[in-house]
Amino acid sequence: MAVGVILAALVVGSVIFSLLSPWWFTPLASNWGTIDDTLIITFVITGAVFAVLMLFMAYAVARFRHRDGARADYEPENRRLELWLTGATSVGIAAMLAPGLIVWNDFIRVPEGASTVEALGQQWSWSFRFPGADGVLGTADTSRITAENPFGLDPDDPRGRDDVLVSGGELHLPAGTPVKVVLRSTDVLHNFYVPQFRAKMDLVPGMVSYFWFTPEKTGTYEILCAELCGVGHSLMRGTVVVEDEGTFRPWLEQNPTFAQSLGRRPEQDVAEIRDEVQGEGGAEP
Amino acid sequence: MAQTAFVDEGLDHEHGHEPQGFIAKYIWSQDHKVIAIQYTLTAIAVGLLALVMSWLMRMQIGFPGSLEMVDQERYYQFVTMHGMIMVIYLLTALFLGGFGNYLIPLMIGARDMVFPYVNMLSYWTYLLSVLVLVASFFVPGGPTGAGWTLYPPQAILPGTPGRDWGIILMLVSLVIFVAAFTMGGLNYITTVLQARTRGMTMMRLPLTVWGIFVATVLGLLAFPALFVSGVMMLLDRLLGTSFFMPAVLSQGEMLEYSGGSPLLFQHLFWFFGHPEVYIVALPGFGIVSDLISTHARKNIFGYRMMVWAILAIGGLSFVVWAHHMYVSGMNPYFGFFFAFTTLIIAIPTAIKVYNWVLTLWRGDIHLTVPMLFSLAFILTFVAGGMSGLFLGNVVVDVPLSDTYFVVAHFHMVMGVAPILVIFGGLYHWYPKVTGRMLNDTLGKIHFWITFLGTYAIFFPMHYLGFVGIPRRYFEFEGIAFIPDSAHLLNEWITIAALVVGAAQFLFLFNLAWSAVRGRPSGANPWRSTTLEWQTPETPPGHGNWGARLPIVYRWAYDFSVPGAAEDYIPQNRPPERDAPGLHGSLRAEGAAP
Amino acid sequence: MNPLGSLGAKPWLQPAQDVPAWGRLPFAPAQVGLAIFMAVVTALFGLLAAAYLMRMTLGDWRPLPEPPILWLNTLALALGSAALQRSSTLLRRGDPARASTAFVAGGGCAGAFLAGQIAAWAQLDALGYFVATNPANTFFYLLTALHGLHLLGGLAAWARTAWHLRSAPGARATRLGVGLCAAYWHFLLVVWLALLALLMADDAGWMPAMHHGAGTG
Amino acid sequence: MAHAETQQHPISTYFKVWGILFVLSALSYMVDFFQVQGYARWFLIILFMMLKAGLIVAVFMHLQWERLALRCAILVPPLSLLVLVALMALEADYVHLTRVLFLGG
Ligand code: HEA
Ligand code: HEA
Ligand code: CUA
Ligand SMILES: [Cu+2]
Repeated sequence: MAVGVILAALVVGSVIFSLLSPWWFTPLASNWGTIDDTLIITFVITGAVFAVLMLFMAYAVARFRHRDGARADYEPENRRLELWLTGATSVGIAAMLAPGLIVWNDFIRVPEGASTVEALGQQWSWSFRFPGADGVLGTADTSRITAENPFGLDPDDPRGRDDVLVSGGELHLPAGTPVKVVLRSTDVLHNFYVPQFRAKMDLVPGMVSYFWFTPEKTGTYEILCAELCGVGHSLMRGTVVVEDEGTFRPWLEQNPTFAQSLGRRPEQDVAEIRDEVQGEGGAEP
Repeated sequence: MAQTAFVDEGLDHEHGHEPQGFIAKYIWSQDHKVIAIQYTLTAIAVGLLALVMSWLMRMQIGFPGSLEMVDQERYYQFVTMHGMIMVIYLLTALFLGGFGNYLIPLMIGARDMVFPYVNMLSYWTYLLSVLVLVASFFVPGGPTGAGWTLYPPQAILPGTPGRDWGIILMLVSLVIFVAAFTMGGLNYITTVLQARTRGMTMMRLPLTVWGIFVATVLGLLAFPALFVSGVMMLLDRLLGTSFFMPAVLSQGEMLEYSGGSPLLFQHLFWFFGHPEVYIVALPGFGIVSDLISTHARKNIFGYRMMVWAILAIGGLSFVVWAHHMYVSGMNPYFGFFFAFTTLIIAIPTAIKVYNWVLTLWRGDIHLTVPMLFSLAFILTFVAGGMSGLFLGNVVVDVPLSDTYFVVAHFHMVMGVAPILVIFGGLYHWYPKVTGRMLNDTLGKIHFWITFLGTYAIFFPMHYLGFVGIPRRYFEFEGIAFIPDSAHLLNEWITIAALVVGAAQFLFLFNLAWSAVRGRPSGANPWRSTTLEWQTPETPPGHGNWGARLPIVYRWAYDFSVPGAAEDYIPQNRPPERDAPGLHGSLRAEGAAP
Repeated sequence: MNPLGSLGAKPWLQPAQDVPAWGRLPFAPAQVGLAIFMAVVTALFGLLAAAYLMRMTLGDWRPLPEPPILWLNTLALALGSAALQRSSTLLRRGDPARASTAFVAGGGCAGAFLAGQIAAWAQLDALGYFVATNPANTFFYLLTALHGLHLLGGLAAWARTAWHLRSAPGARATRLGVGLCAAYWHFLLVVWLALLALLMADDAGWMPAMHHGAGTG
Repeated sequence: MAHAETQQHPISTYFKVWGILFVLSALSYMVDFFQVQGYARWFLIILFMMLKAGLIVAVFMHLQWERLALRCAILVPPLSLLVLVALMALEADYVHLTRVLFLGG
């Protein structure tokens, strides 16, 4: 009896804990409410199955504990019951999976008209790049990084000259516009993670990954690195400030473009810039 | 090849010569029972090391800065070694090398493994891999701190502890472990296939053997992936090749690498890593089935479904690996495929859970210590499996990945549930190994502390994950969204972890004390049906079966058969001639569906 | 009858009087063990092939010229495999003397193969194709080295069996050993042919979706 | 260890199997005919090849009726390896694509 009661108490206690828990999601600040919804669906289904199944077990333990003279049933199998249970489980699984896949489909498809921003990670700090007036990020590569060209932009690529470079780990975003975050790392894996946005993705050196979201609530949020990247992992923080367009624009314009950062005017000749950069040693260290 | 005769029909010939002398008998032994004990003790020893490391980690998380020795570097080294030791060197070795070695020959009615020499070699190779692993604590720079997943480029670049020697020794140790496992695994499979005694068909095998068998198959096919990725990373580290290494600028310096792909490593690693988690789960499934059936005095419900489920889980586990990579930057369309396969796995697993519970239903449940551990296993495993469904459902994994929710998931399902099975199994088979019972009172104290304690550690941890607290963080200083109450919760978790850890020493004491002082158990204290309990001697002697091998007449679950005098019929008990009993009637029933 | 037993059987229904046979596979344990081992090695090389195909596509792949000596080596390995097969047949026919000769010849061929592989390495090295210069090179060295190591392991078993062949040519265990060596040699030959095809693939240009040229940097 | 009883296969089974083999071969040719390129091509060709091989093994070598277990055990590992190969190929293309698009090479 006691064991059955303890098991049941544990299950009931877990349910109560879940209902009363002060530890819950940070308030949502992006469009990914659908992720939260999917999570809640999953939570309700799995929670219910867990509670029912385990209470049943607790009951069985209490009811069929050994008594003198008692004898167990002999029941090798029951096809009907097993098929029925399998079917019910499949339905439960489908009920979780279907919304999950639908939301995933949204998650990986960047909507038309999303703006782009690049987050560049390195041990253990963040910097960012906006595409500038042309709306396109110039190509960039780790092997081109020098002290003058910390983003490794390709000086031959005209699309990169107007790219706006943001160092210092603080990113500003305009509220209400979808943004595709393009992720790049110069050294090891990192992960761009803002709990309030729900979305996250790894930065992988040697390739470019992405995710998208629409910041919906203005405010200041912390960027955490969520992929182990060495001893400084837990200190790799940044800030993202979501503000309205009116405050965002001036902020963006404060930051230098690639050409400006090299001490050039944006319209200056590509070849000149290339000479400048490669004169400093180009790709070779 | 000289062993061929070993399993020939005329098995009843005299079995070799018993080795003489302490060394031949206990050190360089080729007897599966001795090797099993060697494996078990070694695994427990490194397991304790990993346990102590979890204390140190917890101290840092619950009471930051309280232990001066735990700085950032050490913290990551502890996390890495804790995870790696627990998964590979403790659980894999204990389930397969320990339980597998001891139980397979006994349960199938064989005199030993089919390749005893290779079996012995397997243990010593395993020991070597453990020693190399432990050696990494003493090399300059210490063991690697790259996380147990050892993701490159991080694992071999500066900025990660132990990137000079630690990572090399880690990889070498893993490669050696794979060799040891392969030797053992060949043995287990061949033995199950070829050394079963007369009458022991595959469908009469106890589920323990099925679980270990399929886990071994998984291991033999999955460990090569670890081997391959380990060797390739070693080359990247030592020779400067670029399998996994793209061009990287490490701490201001451009390295010679170019063109490689870190994702390639992740795919290879998880192609091993996911089957690996079932390698440590399937033997647990098998063992717990037998424990429940025996201690509830009832046949396991749905034996065939149980076998099929084990096979299905084993097969499926090879096509779900990238669910660990949903947010790794891999091709996003893979998400659909892997979410689907991952959630499908829940179905055969669910069948197993239902069947355990249905076995209890209308049973005659003896709440012995092994039974208590089995019940606790079901509860913690289902809890952990449910959180797995969150993570498997791609888009739900996005906010939860790399948070404490994942830590809570895999501890429930791997750090608690299988460990509880191991304890249950040890309480259950200890009498066979030593001839004495473990002390029951100590056992019950140990059980309640471990069960309630681990639940208290890991259940609330899910909610830290909901808050969004990232895993593998040395400290949470100055993160504004983490409420103070979460730090408080962390303190409680740490305290629970210390208590639970301490309780394990109670168990170790019980193990040692009962070996000398325990109540003599007799041959079959649990009145069990399977063959290992029917040996002529307890503990079983060299060659296990005395002069004649047992002959098997029935499946492993003839408990409480209607009309039978006792509530269990051993597998090797011949039928009473013309007994009208159940078999006849059931057969008639089955014949007319 | 079914070696694994029918998975559909209802074990509790089987009449207790019935003592079915073991349901073992009709092979010696060593044969089964070797078969499983070969499956493991297949998985190993299969995974390497998967890695090879992926790495090949990443842009910086520069195929290396396969030294012609590889064809000679292939021939040596094939001959070795044939010789061991012959030895096994002869032994079964009760001709231990000629079986021994064939057996030794088989081992010799394997030795020649290994020597030839090392020569191939030396040639590539002399041409400046070092291990770390390009992933194509690395894979070449890695695959040949792993294959060679497996053959080396085979040679250890071969040496043991050769000794048995001298001391107890008529024994069942010897016959089994020779047969196992032959099987393992065939297997390694097949693996080698597959590897060769893989290594040649990028050269011959018949492999799909290759992105040569334009490296990063 | 001999076969306790030899299974009798009705002649129609053989015709059906031939039919399926024919269809599978036709599919292989289609791959060629429609010039499916790249990894898809090899994936499909290997898939059809394995299906054919599996079918022949299963039917003509009397596996189908008796050795479900063995067949699964033999087929599942190579199939999962094949899944790995196929996905890795896709992954490589994806990684390469991001390099070409963003990293200029
Ligand atoms: C024994 C080990 C074990 C087992 C059995 C499992 C089982 C499962 N795991 Fe877990 N997992 C790990 C060990 C294990 N895992 C480890 C070690 C990691 C982390 C590694 C690291 O990153 O360090 C991990 C991480 C991990 C991730 C990656 C998370 C991330 O990093 O972001 C995912 C994602 O899909 C996942 C999913 C699952 C699923 C779906 C199952 C399923 O198999 C669970 C199935 C079981 C059940 C579901 C319960 C029984 C079912 C029922 C009673 C019926 C329910 C019916 C309905 C709900 C309708 N696991
Ligand atoms: C089987 C696996 C297993 C087990 C048993 C445990 C046991 C424990 N683990 Fe751990 N853990 C992992 C596998 C395991 N862990 C893995 C894979 C990681 C990830 C590493 C990484 O991120 O790289 C991890 C990471 C991890 C973290 C996350 C660290 C971080 O991300 O920063 C934490 C934090 O609290 C933690 C805590 C604990 C605690 C408190 C215990 C225990 O103390 C719980 C209570 C104790 C027991 C249940 C007893 C266990 C028995 C023994 C240890 C063996 C002795 C045996 C006998 C006496 C027979 N573990
Ligand atoms: Cu960057 Cu962790
Ligand atoms: Cu997994």
